[in-house]
Amino acid sequence: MIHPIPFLLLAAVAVAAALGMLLSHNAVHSALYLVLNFITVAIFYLALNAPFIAMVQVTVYAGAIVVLFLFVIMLLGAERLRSPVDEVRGPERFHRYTAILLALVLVGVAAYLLFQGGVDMTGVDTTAGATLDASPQALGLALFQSYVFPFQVTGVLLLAAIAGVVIFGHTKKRGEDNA
Amino acid sequence: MTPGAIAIRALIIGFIISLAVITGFAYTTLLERKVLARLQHRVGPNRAGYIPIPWRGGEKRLLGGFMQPAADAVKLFMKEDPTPAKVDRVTYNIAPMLAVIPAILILAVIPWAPAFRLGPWRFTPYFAVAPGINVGVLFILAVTSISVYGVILAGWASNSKYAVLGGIRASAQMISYELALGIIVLIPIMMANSMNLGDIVEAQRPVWFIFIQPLAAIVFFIAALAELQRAPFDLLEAEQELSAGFNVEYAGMRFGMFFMAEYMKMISLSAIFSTFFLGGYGGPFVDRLPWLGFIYIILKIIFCLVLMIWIRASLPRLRYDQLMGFGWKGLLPIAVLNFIITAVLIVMAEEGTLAPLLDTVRQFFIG
Amino acid sequence: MNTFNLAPLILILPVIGLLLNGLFGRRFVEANPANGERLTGWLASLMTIGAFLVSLSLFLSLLAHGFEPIIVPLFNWIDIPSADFLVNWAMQVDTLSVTMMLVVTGVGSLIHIYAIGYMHGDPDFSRFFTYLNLFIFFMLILVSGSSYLVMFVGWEGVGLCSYLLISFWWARLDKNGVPANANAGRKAMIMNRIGDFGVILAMILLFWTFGTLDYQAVFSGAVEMFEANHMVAFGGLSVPLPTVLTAVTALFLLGVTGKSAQIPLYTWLPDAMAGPTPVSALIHAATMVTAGVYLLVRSNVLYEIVRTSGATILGLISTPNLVAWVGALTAFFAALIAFSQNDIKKVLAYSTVSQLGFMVAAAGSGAYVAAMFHLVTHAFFKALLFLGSGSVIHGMEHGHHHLAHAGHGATHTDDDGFDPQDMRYMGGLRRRMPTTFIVYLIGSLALAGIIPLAGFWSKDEILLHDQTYATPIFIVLAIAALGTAFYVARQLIMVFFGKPRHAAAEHAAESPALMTTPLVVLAGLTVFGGLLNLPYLTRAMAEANHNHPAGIFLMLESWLEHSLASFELAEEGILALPRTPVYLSLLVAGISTALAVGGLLLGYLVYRGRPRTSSEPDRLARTPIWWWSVLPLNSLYMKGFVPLFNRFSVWLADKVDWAFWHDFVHDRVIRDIFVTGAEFSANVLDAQGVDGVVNGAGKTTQRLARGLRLTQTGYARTYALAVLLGAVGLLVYFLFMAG
Amino acid sequence: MPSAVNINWYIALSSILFTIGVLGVLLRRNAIILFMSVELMLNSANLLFVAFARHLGQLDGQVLVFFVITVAAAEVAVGLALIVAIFRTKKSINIDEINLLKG
Repeated sequence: MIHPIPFLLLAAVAVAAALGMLLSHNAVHSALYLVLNFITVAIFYLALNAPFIAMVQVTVYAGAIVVLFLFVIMLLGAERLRSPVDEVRGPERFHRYTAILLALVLVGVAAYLLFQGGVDMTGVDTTAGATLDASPQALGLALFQSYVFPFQVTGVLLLAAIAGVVIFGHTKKRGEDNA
Repeated sequence: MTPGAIAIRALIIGFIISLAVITGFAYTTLLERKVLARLQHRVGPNRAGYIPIPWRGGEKRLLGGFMQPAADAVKLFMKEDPTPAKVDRVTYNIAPMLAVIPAILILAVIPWAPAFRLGPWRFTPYFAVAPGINVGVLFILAVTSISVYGVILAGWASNSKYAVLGGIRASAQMISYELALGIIVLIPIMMANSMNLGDIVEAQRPVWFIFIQPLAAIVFFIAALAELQRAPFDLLEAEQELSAGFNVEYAGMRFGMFFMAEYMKMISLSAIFSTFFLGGYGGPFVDRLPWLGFIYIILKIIFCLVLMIWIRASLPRLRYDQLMGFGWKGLLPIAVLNFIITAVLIVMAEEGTLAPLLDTVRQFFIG
Repeated sequence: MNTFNLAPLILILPVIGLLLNGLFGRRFVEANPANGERLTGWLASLMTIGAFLVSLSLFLSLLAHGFEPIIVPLFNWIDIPSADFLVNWAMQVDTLSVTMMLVVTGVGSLIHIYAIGYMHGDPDFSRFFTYLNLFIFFMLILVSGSSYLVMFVGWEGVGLCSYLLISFWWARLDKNGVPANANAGRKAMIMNRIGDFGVILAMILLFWTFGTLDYQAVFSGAVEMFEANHMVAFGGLSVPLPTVLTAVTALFLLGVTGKSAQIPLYTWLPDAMAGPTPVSALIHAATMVTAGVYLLVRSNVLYEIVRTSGATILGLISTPNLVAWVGALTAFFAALIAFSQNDIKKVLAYSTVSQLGFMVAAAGSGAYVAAMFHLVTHAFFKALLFLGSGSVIHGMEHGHHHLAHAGHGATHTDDDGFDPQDMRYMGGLRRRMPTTFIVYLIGSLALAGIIPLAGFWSKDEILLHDQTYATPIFIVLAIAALGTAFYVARQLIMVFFGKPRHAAAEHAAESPALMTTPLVVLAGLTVFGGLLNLPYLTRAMAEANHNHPAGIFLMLESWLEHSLASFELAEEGILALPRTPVYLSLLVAGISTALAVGGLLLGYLVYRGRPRTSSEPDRLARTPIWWWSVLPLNSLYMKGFVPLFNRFSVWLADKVDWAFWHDFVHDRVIRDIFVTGAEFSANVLDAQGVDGVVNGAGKTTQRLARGLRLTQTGYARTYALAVLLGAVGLLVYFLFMAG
Repeated sequence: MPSAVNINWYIALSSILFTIGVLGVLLRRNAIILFMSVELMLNSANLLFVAFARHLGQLDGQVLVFFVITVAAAEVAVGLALIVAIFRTKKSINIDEINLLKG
């Protein structure tokens, strides 16, 4: 799949970027860390023999979704809403500690499973993936043959999203007109 | 080839192309100034660097101004480069780089010439992402989609109202026109039945796609102009409204890098346009003399560049709402319709239903 | 590759439209009337257009795959293993169903677009389009189902939509304070139930006999049993198959008379004109009422088996012939009733009944392709006529509003008893509404059967077939065709020619482009529709081609014969399908053209310039004096036959049709029983029984909710935390405890 | 150190990224950053999908990622529109101030 050293380097970048997003005081910086994370993951996809997904990841996530985030942040001027280390009040403290505790449990479970031996790899031909035809053609055929119904449903979903966004934008404008 | 060899080859080719494009960028600025000047009945830069013709007493000069880019570069490097107060320092500094990098990256997948042999070495004069599986077109889309970051971050980080407005305008414009661009790109892909740019060029061997799909080519060219933010879509540089838009707070070489990004993107998009619609490196005798491909594609790029400059000299700037309206209500529907019709016709032709249908129609009217 | 997998989309698209419009349409329209109307209207239209495009792709796929029928299974609908009863919900994509799909969605799309203009400003705009999409959905289920049971779902569904749309303006009262629209809807519903009863019985018989309701299984089983002279056992009774099928086909005929408005169940259709005009065009002219014809054509194998076996009802008449006679008599009587109508839409309604009679007669006499051909062309020109009449009404209403607002005299207020649909108030509209006039003229001439418009070719094919099949039926149909031309001429003259007889007609205005564009498209289809099944020009040509389709000749036949199993079975000699060569017979074409032209001419002579005023009695009731001097024969006709005939047709219309059948049988007998039952269930069962339980449940829920409310903090984070807690808990449970 | 990483390494990386996303949702108060964290969680799931596609030699994992990306795009569009709408009325996108659901 990939040599451990580049893997660990990339993984370190990915985790650092994720943490940067989590801890950044400035929402724009959070967004930039998120882009870094996405691009690292895209490189993982390339290494995992998924070039199409890698390119889609960059185009959609980095090129569209995060730009949208930045757009909204700049529109609202919301980059410095409140830092994460503000004063902590009663119920919030409970929330925070519970959350961190549960997160630790989650990582702990994963670590436990991996030390138990991880995924059972007997009988799985791990070389098949390297020669798997993941070209856009193959992916397209899979999409339009086995997954044609989900594909249509996704189209409907996107249509619904467009309608929803238009309605949100629209009602506001009319409200302003009335005012 | 081993991965190491691929990496080394990529590095060498990348280095050569980057150098070539940086030089090309410099002379594109000169080309623009010269052509614009001619179109406006001026002479243009003719002082810096010339070859005097001695027997005319040094009055007549050859190649006047060919050192002008160097002079510009020196000027930009020598200028003071102040950083305004209260900018977001890190972002402010990386924004110009984020603008330049995608412009160069696009060129990574352009096929410059057919594969050829030179002595013992075999050259494939372009670098494919993920060797073996070609997603060259997707790579172009991915890179153009992240090229908006330089602009949007420069605008935001400058901590200036003009810059933010320019940045937001620029990003809205780029995102809008990228959609039409992305859809139009599908047409050459469908016609060539491949996402490999080499295959797309080869598919244009009998006839260039611009002749089969003139509408698509026009839409692509317009969307590319908007993506480049060149006239008549250069709103973010509308001096009257925004002074200079997102880069108003930049000076010196950091400003120069935005400048560079724009011209490099001109070259890259011209290269893409040539590849998709003008037959790429194709031309007479390319089969026998592969290196001719370089010349052909460069000629085509220069043709596109001159066209862009000409348009800049001829057309007035659009208003912002006209610009967005044109993108969403004009180009995008045309692109989608063109795409759907092309797809239907291709499928019908492959199914063999097109010919009988045309036959039936013909029988119906002619008998 | 083919697009058969897209077939479910044809049902999904209208559902999307109907859900969106049904759930949000009202809000859109209320929020912003102009844009909301455009949004809901175009949403519904686009879904129908989408369904049309899918039908088109199915059409192309069939073309590319040698017309072979395909069954697209969707899911198992009813599965009772113990009774060995399995109904698949599957779609039958064959040439017949695709023809219907194209007509339904194609004409439907045009009418949707038209309705955006027509329904403009109606407070229930979105409800209307929700119903329209619901109708398209059910109609497509009807035509696409691969078994009788699935078809029956659509059959009932379109009945429901018909009811909803006829009584669309249910709150409107007529002059006597009677909710006429609601009553009309109820009548349609109840009449159709009688026919549906027949269909249900027929299906039970079919299932008893064959153990399945799938078309293909039923038809192949029927042919096998017929060849083997199989006896069907009903308890101890053993009955030959043709007898069973006689019962089945007769019961189907009952359903057809209900759905396709044939004698004796036709009376609901004229009343159905209470609905909005696009509904009349879509449901009560072009699509739903042809469902009966579709059922006949779909069941062609069953009818042909009965015909071949010679089985009859009580030794009197075999069911196919009964069908033919019912159709022919309906065509005849409805044409006569149309003479005495003054409401522009009622004329068209009786005309529809009459034309449906033609189709049913054609199907009964074995000319299935001709029936379908007439179905298609009729869909074109009758939709055109209805939409055109809608445009006329719209124009008249516009003129009337114009008057009321301009204050032209105090008499022209909204409550002066003016009826925009009454032809006596019209006249001279050809100048005020030129586009409408031209397309209406095209539609009318097609209806009258003037060469080379679509109606001529399809009607001629039916007449040609019946001329050789059964001369009496041919004669009845020919007279009906004469009557058709006559009332067409009467209507044209009363509406478009002469002088305006009411101030509203003087100020009528042309309808908006949104309404006239579909009209023009339909007019184009009406002009060129005949090319669909162009007959051979001479008998020699037909025989040279062995009466088989070739080239541009008989395209519809070459298309449909892949769905009509009896064609193949007839060639194998198993069934005796009466087939006549299809060519342009000079005799029949001459007769029909002569009848059409004669009818038009007669109408012109009788109604030229009449009536002069809106209160002048109908011309047929009077005897002009100058006829004596010009043509004694005509005066004989006017003196002798016309009054008699007029009285007969008025009697038919007033007494038999209206007083006895409409008022007494339906309004008294059937409705009263229904109303009593409904009142019992509403006042006793619902108010006392069901409500008690429901209210109790509601109170309990309220009490519980008051307690549980306290757990809601309102912080998104609390909820997210709860989700995470649950997720981690489940993970730990499954990993460590459940293993 | 093994010569190549196997699927378990990806599971570890993916769960770490996922946990960071979860923490982002639970700890941050800026609604936009909340959304970013959700994207991060989706992304970690995607990574695992692709890794398993490679591991099992089947394309289905990549197809699913394609769907996830599409749905994520729709979700972000609607979510951000919601945030903008809320900001216009409440002048804040602090999710702690959005508690109209309180019982």
